[in-house]
Amino acid sequence: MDTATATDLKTFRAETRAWLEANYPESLRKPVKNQEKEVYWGGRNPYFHTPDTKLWFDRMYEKGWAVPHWPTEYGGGGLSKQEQKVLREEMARLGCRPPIFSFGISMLGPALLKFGNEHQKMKYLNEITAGKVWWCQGYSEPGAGSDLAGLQTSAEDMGDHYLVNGQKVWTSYADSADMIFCLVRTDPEAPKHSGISFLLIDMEAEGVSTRPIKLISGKSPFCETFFDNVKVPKENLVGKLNQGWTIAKFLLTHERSMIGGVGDARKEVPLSQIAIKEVGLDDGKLADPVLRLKVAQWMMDGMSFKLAVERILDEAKKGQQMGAKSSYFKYYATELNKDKHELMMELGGYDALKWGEEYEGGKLARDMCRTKANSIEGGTSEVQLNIISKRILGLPGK
Amino acid sequence: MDTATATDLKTFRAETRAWLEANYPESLRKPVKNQEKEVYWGGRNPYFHTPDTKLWFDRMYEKGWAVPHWPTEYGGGGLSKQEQKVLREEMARLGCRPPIFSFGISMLGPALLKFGNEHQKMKYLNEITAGKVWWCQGYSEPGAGSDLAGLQTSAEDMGDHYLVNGQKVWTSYADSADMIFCLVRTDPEAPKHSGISFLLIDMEAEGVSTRPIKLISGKSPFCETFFDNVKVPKENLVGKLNQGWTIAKFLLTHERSMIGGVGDARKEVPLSQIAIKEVGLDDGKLADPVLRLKVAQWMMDGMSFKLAVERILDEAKKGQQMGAKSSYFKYYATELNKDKHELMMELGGYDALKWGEEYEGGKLARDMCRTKANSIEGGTSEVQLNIISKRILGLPGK
Amino acid sequence: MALVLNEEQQMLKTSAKEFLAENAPVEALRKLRDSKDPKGYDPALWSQMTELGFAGIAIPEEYGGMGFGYTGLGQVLEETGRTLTASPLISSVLLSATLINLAGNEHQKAALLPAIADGNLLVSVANEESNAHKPLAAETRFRKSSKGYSITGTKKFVLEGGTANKFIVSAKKNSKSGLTLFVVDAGAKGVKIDQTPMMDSRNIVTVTFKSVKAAATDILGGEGKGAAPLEKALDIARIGLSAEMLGSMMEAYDRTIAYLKERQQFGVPIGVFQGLQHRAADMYCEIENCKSLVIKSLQAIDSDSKGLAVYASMTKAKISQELKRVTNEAIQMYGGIGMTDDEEIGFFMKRARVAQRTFGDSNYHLDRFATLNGF
Amino acid sequence: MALVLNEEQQMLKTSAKEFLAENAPVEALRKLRDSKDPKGYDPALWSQMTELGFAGIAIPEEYGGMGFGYTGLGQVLEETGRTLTASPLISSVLLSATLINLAGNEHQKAALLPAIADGNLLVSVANEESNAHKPLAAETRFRKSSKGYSITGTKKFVLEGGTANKFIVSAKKNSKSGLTLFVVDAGAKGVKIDQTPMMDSRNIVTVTFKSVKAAATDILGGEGKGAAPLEKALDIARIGLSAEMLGSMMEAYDRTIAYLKERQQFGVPIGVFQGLQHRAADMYCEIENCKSLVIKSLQAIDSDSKGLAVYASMTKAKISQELKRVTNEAIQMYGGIGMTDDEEIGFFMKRARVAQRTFGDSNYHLDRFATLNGF
Repeated sequence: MDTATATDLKTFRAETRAWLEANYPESLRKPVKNQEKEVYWGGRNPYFHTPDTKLWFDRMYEKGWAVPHWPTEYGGGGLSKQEQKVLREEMARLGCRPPIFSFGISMLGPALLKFGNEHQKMKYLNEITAGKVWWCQGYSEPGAGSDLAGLQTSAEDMGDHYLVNGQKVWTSYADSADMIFCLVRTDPEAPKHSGISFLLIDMEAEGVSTRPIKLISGKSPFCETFFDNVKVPKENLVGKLNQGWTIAKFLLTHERSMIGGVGDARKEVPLSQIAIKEVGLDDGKLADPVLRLKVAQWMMDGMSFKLAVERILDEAKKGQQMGAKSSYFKYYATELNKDKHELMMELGGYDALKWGEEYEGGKLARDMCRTKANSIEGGTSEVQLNIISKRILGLPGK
Repeated sequence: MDTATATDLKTFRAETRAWLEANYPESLRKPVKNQEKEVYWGGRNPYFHTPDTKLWFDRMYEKGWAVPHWPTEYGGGGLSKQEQKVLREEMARLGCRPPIFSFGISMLGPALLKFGNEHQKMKYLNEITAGKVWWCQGYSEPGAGSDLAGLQTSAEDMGDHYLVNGQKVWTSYADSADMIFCLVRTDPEAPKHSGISFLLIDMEAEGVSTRPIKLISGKSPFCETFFDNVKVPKENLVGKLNQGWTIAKFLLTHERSMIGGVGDARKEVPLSQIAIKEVGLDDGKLADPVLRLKVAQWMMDGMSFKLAVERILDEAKKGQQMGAKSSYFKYYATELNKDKHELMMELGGYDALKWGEEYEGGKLARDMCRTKANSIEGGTSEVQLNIISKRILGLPGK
Repeated sequence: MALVLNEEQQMLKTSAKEFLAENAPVEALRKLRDSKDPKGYDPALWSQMTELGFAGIAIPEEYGGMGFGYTGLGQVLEETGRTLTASPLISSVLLSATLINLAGNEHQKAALLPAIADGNLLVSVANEESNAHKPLAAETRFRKSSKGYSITGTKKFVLEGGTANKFIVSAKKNSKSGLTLFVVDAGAKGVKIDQTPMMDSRNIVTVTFKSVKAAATDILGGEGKGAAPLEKALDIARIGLSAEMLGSMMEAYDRTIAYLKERQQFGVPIGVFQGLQHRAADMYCEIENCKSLVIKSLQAIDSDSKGLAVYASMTKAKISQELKRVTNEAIQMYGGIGMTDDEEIGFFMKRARVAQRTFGDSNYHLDRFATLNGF
Repeated sequence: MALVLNEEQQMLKTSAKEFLAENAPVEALRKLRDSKDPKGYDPALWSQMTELGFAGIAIPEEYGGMGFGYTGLGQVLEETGRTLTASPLISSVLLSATLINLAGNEHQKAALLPAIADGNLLVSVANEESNAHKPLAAETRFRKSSKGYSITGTKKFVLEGGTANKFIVSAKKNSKSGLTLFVVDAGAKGVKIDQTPMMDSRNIVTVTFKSVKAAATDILGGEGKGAAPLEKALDIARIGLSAEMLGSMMEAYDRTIAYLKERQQFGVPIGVFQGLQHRAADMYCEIENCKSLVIKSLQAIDSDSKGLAVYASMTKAKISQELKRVTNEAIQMYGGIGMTDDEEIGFFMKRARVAQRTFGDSNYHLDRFATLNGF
């Protein structure tokens, strides 16, 4: 239980509401069309879609609300959980856009807060909250997919610096990012999980280059990132040497529940409505009897999963451990989402087969293709099933 | 190609037809109600359902047609493949019952023909064709299910005999059989596949006892069979010492295509007819829209499998190897059969839940329960999938 | 409402679990079956259960019950699913008492509910007539005269019908009129009961009513007005039965996982095989989904949700699908041992098949779910 | 008839396989796509294919074809499925020539079929109008006057419509009359073509007919008599397209199995994992089933079987289901690499989605299969 009393919270809510009303720019009070363009991503070469986008970020940053849940010494808002909830609710009430979208906040921050030294926290977290640096993530490598710990990118200790060589893949927005947080091999002799470290690398350093990856759905934010004799200061090591796997596992569990997309389904138009619109009714029943049952089954599966997430979160509030259940969320949510997009294609008929413009989103066929990665990225469905088998069911390994 | 000319075959057909017409007893020219009771099973204490059952067996045996495809020196008919086919067709034409049903013919015979010595062939095959001995099979053990080679029943070399100790399970009709063909461990030190031998044991020998097994479907022909210091003559070893695994594999492949029940579906009433009768039509469509699609899907799956068996047999005639395809037949046929019985339960409504009398067959619920073993006996579905993976697809093992 | 049990419900669940594990393990069902007792349940056990108040959990306090609601009753049912305990809970308490409470007048409720709550009165709904679930399609007819009513027709699949003291019979005046519900004594003249063994060894019968007399005071909810309360009571019963099925599903699953860890093949426990692991893990996910459906739907009854019918159909459909799958996978994973009558796992499959079909199977409810959602 | 190819068919298959592997590998489709050529196929390749006689395989010898029948054509289609070769084979040869042969009079057949067989004339059937497959639901209307016919309406999903020289347009006189098929020049006044890119990079268009003139001699099969030959031609096309899809399925599968042997993870090829093995083995079984459906159905065309419609629906339904599954599993098993455009496996999924839907998807044909079987 947080310590804030109900009265305090009430006051906080009133103040927050008034402040947002006064400070959220009028011009942003409409739906976002292109998330990637219209939201501020931060960075050394900042891009603001409109002057009001900048104004909104600046006001929120000043207030400490760019990252309301981080401590104030790192530029955060220092809000309690209950206050964070109030802020979220009040922002949602007014339809406020996030002031900034940043992997620094969602992915690097938690690692630094837990494993970084004070210098690193002061420097990097403050940069992130101020929107000054765009971070990207360098975990995967071409040879190592699910076998993340099989990574080969090496960081050799050269006395005063590390010399990094190797290649990363699936680095989102590496071509826009200023810095990358990486897993690198620092001890090639050790068992594979033990020789890995967590390193921060400047993308402008000599020897770093990137190449965008085109997906089956079209252009993508993903890149390959190459390190060719890149010198990295030793102070850029996070945590202890060869402790990288612990940090990575911590972040992966964190990421998994995000990719699971838990809760996203709530706002959506029911599939039955789409079905009725696209296929039509015949004597009160969907005109395609097979699709009718597929849609009904999907809705039942989807609703039961939504309720399961709700229940498990309720249980967590009462103190029960979530544990490896994030693997269940990740697995089931991504499989549901793939099925949904296949169904949307079936409902969409001939028109759904049109290939539309690249990079716009919202086109059925491209979206369907893109969803195929849901069950691959952030740990494949097979890996999630393995985790459930071992960590939840306690089935024996080899 | 067999050597018989078309003219020879035509003559053979005419003679066969005439002989069957003259010799197949009138009283047997009606459908079998209870296969187990009405067909002759052979044995030291023979049971014939009616005098004509005996007459029919005696005539066929005399003609060499109790086992038409075995060599004449072993009491068989020595017929060519083409002649066998003619005989089958002519028997089917008249609705002739098999003169005898015997695991000796279907299971032990092929092993003896391939691996037995001349003495064994002369003695045992002639006994089988004459219907004098009822054989049962002793492979499985309680501890070793899919891991057949993990068997523990031991046969110790005592100089002039083997001393057998252990327990077999799933020995069909062991309580009626005269002899059992067994896999036993003759070298406990050898790697597990290498220390197994194929042994023939008299069920009347001292120390052999049986206990019937009740299944979830009710009574069953299965037994547990116990060997407690049973003395077995050394001449009862088939093949070489410790060669038992080779013989077992040979027989298992043989058995697999039989359990697959290939071709059985042809005579059956289409599931759609049963569905219409049980559930009824509503505006030309099955009144239950979900069952309608399940039945349609099952029929499509079933017909496509039936055609696949037909095609693969046609290809085999043209010289293509069947190889491990028997695992595909076994896997798919048994899964189809289980699904079919589940569907029959769904079609059968409340009445299908009645538990009827034991051991009669034909009761929906009991039959459904019994089909659950289809994908376990004769190598589980999982084992078949492993075989397909390794032997057909060439996927690597551990 | 948070999808968790409150303390009262949690206590009820715990006490039911302990009581049933002690007094009614699966072995008890085997004994009952092997004794071929046509009652299909153990009266001594039933009286212990009623002493613990199980029969009155969802019956309002004013009518002698505990007034704990259906979420509470669901916990007891779930535990009876784990032990496969046969009892009149489903027929008399879950369905009949609910129907009486929904449709009965003050006098009827006062007369019947306390007796059900203390376990002495067993009531069973005699409604189904065809071979499939068609809850409102009664062909049973009644005639009305100055002397009262006379009911004629045949009812199938009457749960615990062989031991019921009273039936709630649905009948129509003619093919166009609404459904009327009569409370009739099982011993009344013209009532004939035919029992055949069922695969779950319970007592489910066919009841023939031949010119059975009833008075106006025996009508529940008014002449021609039985359909609405019956449908609602059925929805509640679908959810309650789903709770029982959930218990069976979890128990069959838990036993299977334990078996995977214990059974050795090829020198290792079979649970190491990824082919089995992935199937087990996928079932784990669906069971989590099913748990949520059940608690949400139980709460929907207690909060008198407008979405009750949708919840009922969704829950009964999905639980039926998954229970079928889990019990089938259980036998496959147990292998030959699972096929033997000596092993208890088969009892779960047999009970599952009957429960799947009771109050509508997954086919029925998938179709109904679509219809209720307007497509 | 034995479910195996005769020597002639086997030779045709082998020569198609060799030719396509050499001249039209999947890489050729990538180039075609990246060039954004609206034709959606390579005319130079097409002329090589027609030189080999591919366009005339199923056209009777009297009309300039090879008269090898549909089992032969199916072998070529299967091979084009393996290489994802885009060509007018499906639209002009499989569907249009078949329809002309079934419905045309002597004069029409003599005029059109030889030109299709030598590859110079491309004909496309313009029939679909709504967003789903409704083969007989034309809203396109024609008017008849002393000067001839005038056709107005809009046709969707016209295969290879952007490059067709002629269309076979279906139209009705009024909502109650039968379907009439007209052969119309693509360049005729009032014909307008709209092309949007499709996910398989092929050329599928919408064609608007605005008061397009036609003469009585342009009618195929008589006024109001188009439905029967159209349905039969569609059934044949469903089977022929299924042969193409089978080729794609086998190729995607073979590549996936090869990848499972090659790709290393955790120090072993991923093909050792039983979770993947069992899925791969189960797909193997279904592919064997699909192969049999295709050859049986092709033979059913050539033997003029009465069961043609049932075979067509069963084959198209099941092939569509399994192709979807195999292409999805392929990408999942390839993992991240399968998601990249650099890897060819994604092309199979994209072509699959279009082919699945062409001439009716699995939903349509599962329903039709039940209907054709009387339930």
